[in-house]
Amino acid sequence: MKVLIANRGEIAVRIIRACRELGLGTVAVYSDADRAALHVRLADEAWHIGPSPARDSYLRIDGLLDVARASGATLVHPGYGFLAENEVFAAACVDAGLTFVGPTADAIARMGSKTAARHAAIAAGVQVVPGAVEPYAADAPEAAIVAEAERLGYPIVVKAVAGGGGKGMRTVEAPAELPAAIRAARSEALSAFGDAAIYLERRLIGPRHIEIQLLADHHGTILGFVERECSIQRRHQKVVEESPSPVLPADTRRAMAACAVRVAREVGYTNAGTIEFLVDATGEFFFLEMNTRLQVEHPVTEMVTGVDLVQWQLRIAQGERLTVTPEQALTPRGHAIECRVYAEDPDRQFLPSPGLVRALSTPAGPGVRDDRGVAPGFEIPVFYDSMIAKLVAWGATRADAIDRLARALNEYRVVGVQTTVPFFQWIVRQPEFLEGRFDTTYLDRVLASRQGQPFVDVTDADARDAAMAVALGAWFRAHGASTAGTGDSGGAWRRAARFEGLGGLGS
Amino acid sequence: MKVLIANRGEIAVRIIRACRELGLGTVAVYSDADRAALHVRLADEAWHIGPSPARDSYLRIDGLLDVARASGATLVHPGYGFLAENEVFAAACVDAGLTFVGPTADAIARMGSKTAARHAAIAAGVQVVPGAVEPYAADAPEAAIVAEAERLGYPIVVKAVAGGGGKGMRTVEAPAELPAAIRAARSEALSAFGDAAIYLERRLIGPRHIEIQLLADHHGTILGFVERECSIQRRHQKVVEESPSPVLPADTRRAMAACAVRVAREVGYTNAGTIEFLVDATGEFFFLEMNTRLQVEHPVTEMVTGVDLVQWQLRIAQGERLTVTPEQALTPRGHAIECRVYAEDPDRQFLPSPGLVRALSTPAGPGVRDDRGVAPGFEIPVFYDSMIAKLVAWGATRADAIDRLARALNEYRVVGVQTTVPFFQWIVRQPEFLEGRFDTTYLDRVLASRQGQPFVDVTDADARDAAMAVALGAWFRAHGASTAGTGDSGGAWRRAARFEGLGGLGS
Amino acid sequence: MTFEIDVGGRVRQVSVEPLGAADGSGGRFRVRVDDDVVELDARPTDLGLSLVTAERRVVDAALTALAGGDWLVELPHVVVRAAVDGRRSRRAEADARGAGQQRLVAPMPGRIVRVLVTPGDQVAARQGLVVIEAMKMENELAAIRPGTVSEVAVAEGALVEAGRLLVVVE
Amino acid sequence: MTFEIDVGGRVRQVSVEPLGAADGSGGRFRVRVDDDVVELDARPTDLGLSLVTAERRVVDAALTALAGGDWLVELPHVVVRAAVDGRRSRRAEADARGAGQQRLVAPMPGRIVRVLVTPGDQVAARQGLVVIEAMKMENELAAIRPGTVSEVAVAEGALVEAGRLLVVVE
Repeated sequence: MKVLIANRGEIAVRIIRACRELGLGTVAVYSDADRAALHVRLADEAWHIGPSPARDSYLRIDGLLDVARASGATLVHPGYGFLAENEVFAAACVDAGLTFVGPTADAIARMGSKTAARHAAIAAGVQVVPGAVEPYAADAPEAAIVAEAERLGYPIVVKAVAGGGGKGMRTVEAPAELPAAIRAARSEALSAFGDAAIYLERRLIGPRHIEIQLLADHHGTILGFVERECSIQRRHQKVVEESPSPVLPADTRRAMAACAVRVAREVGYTNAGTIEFLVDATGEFFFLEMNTRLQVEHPVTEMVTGVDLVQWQLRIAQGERLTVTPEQALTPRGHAIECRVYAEDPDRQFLPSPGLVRALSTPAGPGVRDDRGVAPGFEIPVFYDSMIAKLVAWGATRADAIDRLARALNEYRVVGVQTTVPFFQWIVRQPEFLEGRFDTTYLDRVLASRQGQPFVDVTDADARDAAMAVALGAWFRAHGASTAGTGDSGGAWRRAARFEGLGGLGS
Repeated sequence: MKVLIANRGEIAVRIIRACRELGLGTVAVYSDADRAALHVRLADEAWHIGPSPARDSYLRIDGLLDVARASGATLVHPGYGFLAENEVFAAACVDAGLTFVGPTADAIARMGSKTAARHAAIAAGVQVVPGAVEPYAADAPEAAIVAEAERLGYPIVVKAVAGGGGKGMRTVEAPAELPAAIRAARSEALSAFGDAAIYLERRLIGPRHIEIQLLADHHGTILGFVERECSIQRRHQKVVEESPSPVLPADTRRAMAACAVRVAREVGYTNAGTIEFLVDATGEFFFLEMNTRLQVEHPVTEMVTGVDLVQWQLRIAQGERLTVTPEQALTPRGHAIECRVYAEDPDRQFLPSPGLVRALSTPAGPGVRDDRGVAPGFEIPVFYDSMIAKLVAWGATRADAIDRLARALNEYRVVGVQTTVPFFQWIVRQPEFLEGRFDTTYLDRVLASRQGQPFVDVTDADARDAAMAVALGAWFRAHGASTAGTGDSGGAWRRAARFEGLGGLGS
Repeated sequence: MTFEIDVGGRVRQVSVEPLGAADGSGGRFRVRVDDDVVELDARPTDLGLSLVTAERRVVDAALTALAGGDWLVELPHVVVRAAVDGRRSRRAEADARGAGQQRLVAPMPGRIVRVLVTPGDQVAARQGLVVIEAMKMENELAAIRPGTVSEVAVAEGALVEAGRLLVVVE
Repeated sequence: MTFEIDVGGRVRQVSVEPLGAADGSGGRFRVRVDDDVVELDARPTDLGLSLVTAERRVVDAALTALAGGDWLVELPHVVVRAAVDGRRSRRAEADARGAGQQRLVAPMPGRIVRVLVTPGDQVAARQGLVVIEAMKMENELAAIRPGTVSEVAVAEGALVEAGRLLVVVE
């Protein structure tokens, strides 16, 4: 039996590994830019599906179905992003006689509309974040939205109905900012999801983003897992996630998991999904939305429960019964923290840093999980998300996990492109992070207050070390030694160099 | 506070990581051959201690103490091998005012003598493997040994009193082989341990090697852990270890752990240690010996219990109280299996394969622990043990762990030297291994019966793929592309090439 | 060999002299940093260089040689940008000089999502000029210093190559 | 370019012809293996080559070019030794010919722990000739085919370099 993996990067690698472990064949797909990508190299088969832009390759439903047919794949795993929450794709797979590794197209459609999802939560008796019940179409007059916002009260959040991953989302502090925010959210939503519809939600005070992973089989079993805390966000994008939450009491965990299971049951949910909640400063929790797919941050749950979520996705899709017990799912052993490693320069406002990975050394050893989608020699394309890897650390306690994460981050080396590793080295030293005192506004606030101050504090001794290393590196280069970063390797490298040389403001 | 790490390779790296996580400074040492070794690169400080042969560097107590003094290290971690079970070193550290991360010199001396250790076990009321109670000195007449062997009955095992790691050990099936075995064991023991004394033990029928990890603090707490099964051995050397054992009943585990704790208490043991037992075909267990140090295979215990043994070694040495509960220590979550990756060619009778690691890609992703001591560009020296890495896989069940291990092994690539990875790929497919039906004689028997047949079954399709890859590799080399294995990089590479070209039998 | 190495605006004179048998595969070196002379052991690695100083301190540096003489040095806890031989990094230079024309170029290929200024606008330091979409993110490119927009060279929706001039601030 | 590639004693004629824009950074190739012609996509990687065949099968090969024309090819599940252009691997040759002189050389630097034969001894296939200690292991070096020991070139205790002649079996 073969699985078509309709994705790229680290999540395609993750799925390939789960397939291998289950004895399933793996069919990868790739665009022009990804011919030498790690997910291609690790798969049994790899099919070219078009030019580099995602809309011409990873988002082409017809092309993917052609590959499934030609390769003889009978299951399709969409990963996250791309077509993972596209009900048309899920339905097209089923119509083509394929098994879609995910919920039904109906469930995707229903929960994909943020407003319909709110209705489902309300029907399941779960409290939702206060806000507008109905969405505003692309051409709904601004005045009506402004009036509704006035009624709900500021601060308010403008959100894309089809949204996800922080796209098409704007927080508005005062009425004057609302019209610009509406325009920005609509434009971003249209370009990201092809749907400009938006809605409004009240911004809670001190909100934490805490979510419940679900697994649901086709035999009526729905399981809620120990929560994930995902409040460390930059521009509504999660950057650090952990499980369990540093603050959630055990009874709240059980109540939240029970609510999540009720919502899933309400919509006849199957396979893996996640219910996101906001928890306010008083500890009350509110349904926020459902992600009808595997989450980026699923490894932290796997590490504290020992349950392989991706294997279970594949097993459930093949009709197996869930045998994980609620106790296993809800009882974390230790603590796990994930950092999303982006090819971005944290010292230049997180500007993307695509280019050639000239050399790479990822951390290893006890309690470290290295989920990466790149290998040395790969040129990180400009066409896709800049997340190149996830680093997850496990420890017996949260403090142990942080110490281990800090250790692992110091071992991380990516030669050729900038990554967010220095930012994570900074955040693991912040008192708010160490003490678990943060909400979803924390990171943006502290970043704004830093006024672009670099994350890496270069002492005089560091500068001196760097100067010596550079001089010696130049000496070795002049003497014919090829260290990873000092040689020259043709086109790809020159392209990367051009970016670096021209980056940002010239003068 | 700084820790002197009196070792090299993967275990030095392992200890450095534990120190980092605990906020302790790390002082590495290196011989000529190890200047660019990974443990040197990862440490805070690195001190040269002599020429490449271990006796001139890693075994030089005076040099190590000089480094401790000069660097200001206050703790000394010996790792395993080298001076780890040398009571003179432990005592010298204490005399120099240093904290030796391990048991007292007395405990090392007592348990280091295999015969004295047997006495201690008997005193603790623990059954020992039937055999001679007293050792035979280097000059004891063969006739006396032969007579005692006759009394005990064949098959019999000749063992070095100071032994360990299968060195100075010979199994003898019939009286005629005994004199040669005695000579071989004495010679090996003398060269490995500087002590030619030997003793005799009866060979049990269908013996499994099962061992209990211990942690003992300085406040009277001694903790026994869930067992490790280490019966997959080649020439008395463990090659695959797992926890828990696939066969041990839970009540035997508790009984065995209790016996292990009693032995440790009998000798006033502190820090980490391991009691090895042999379990016969009837399920009865017998004390075999004690290892008064960290074991190579400690990661499998860490993975199923979540307890960091190396961190605890350091914490105990600093006087901390053990806070791990017996329940945690004895209740495994899931199953873990370790493969010792050697730089050896399994298809040439496991002949060592030192040389330049030109490129390296180790497995990653869920449930995989990569403990390695080498990086690309490092030249594996001929002077030390050929183990370059350990690969450990965890799964919710033994079957899951094996599937994951097989997946991970297929991801393993070491360009430049041969490794035992193909052997492990073979063993994870053997019915005896899959079903847990093996004892310590299994592997040698099956290897002997294979008559040198290669582990890797090269099909015609594989050969065709290889031929295409080589032709294309040659084409790329001719066209100036430098892939990892096709370029040329000076002296180190040429030295490695010479070995390969001349290996084995010329004609 | 002697180099001028600029880290964060401070220029050091660094000279490198091999000792004994040091060659392309490494060895001992005498390194002079301004007026200090140190001896150290240096070896090329898969990532860059491994140094052990006279005090036995380990400096395991990953090195990336960027265009225009800049180098990126990754140490375990810090990433440092350095420039060799007088070619101080453009950014550092722009930061340091604190005056003159600012020419905003596209740092990567992408799509111009929004142009936030028009010619004649007064802009403050760190004020956004253009939003470019690349790697699925909208990235705001900002002015470094205050000034007046003298030219806007792109329109919203344009696809631009890396290096393309976007905005000029005087 | 055409090569003779020997894997396990079977020699294949393999010719490589780049198609279109294929160059040192990879592309499509027409590869003829004996009488079969296949088209495939090949790219250099950090470990060797990544191939995608016409049937979309992935062959991610780690390659080590050994001395004397031999290559080591690591595929996910198998390691294959191959020889290029008539230089069949010495070992394969010795195995295959099944006759002639066997010259046992030290495969690595080490210490001769035991010499197990004397000149004139008859030895069986796979019988041990010499035990060498290296990497802390004693390794028995054995005859490949039966024969008579004609020369013993080392003594017990000797330190030998790689390539040093140890024993000759006729």
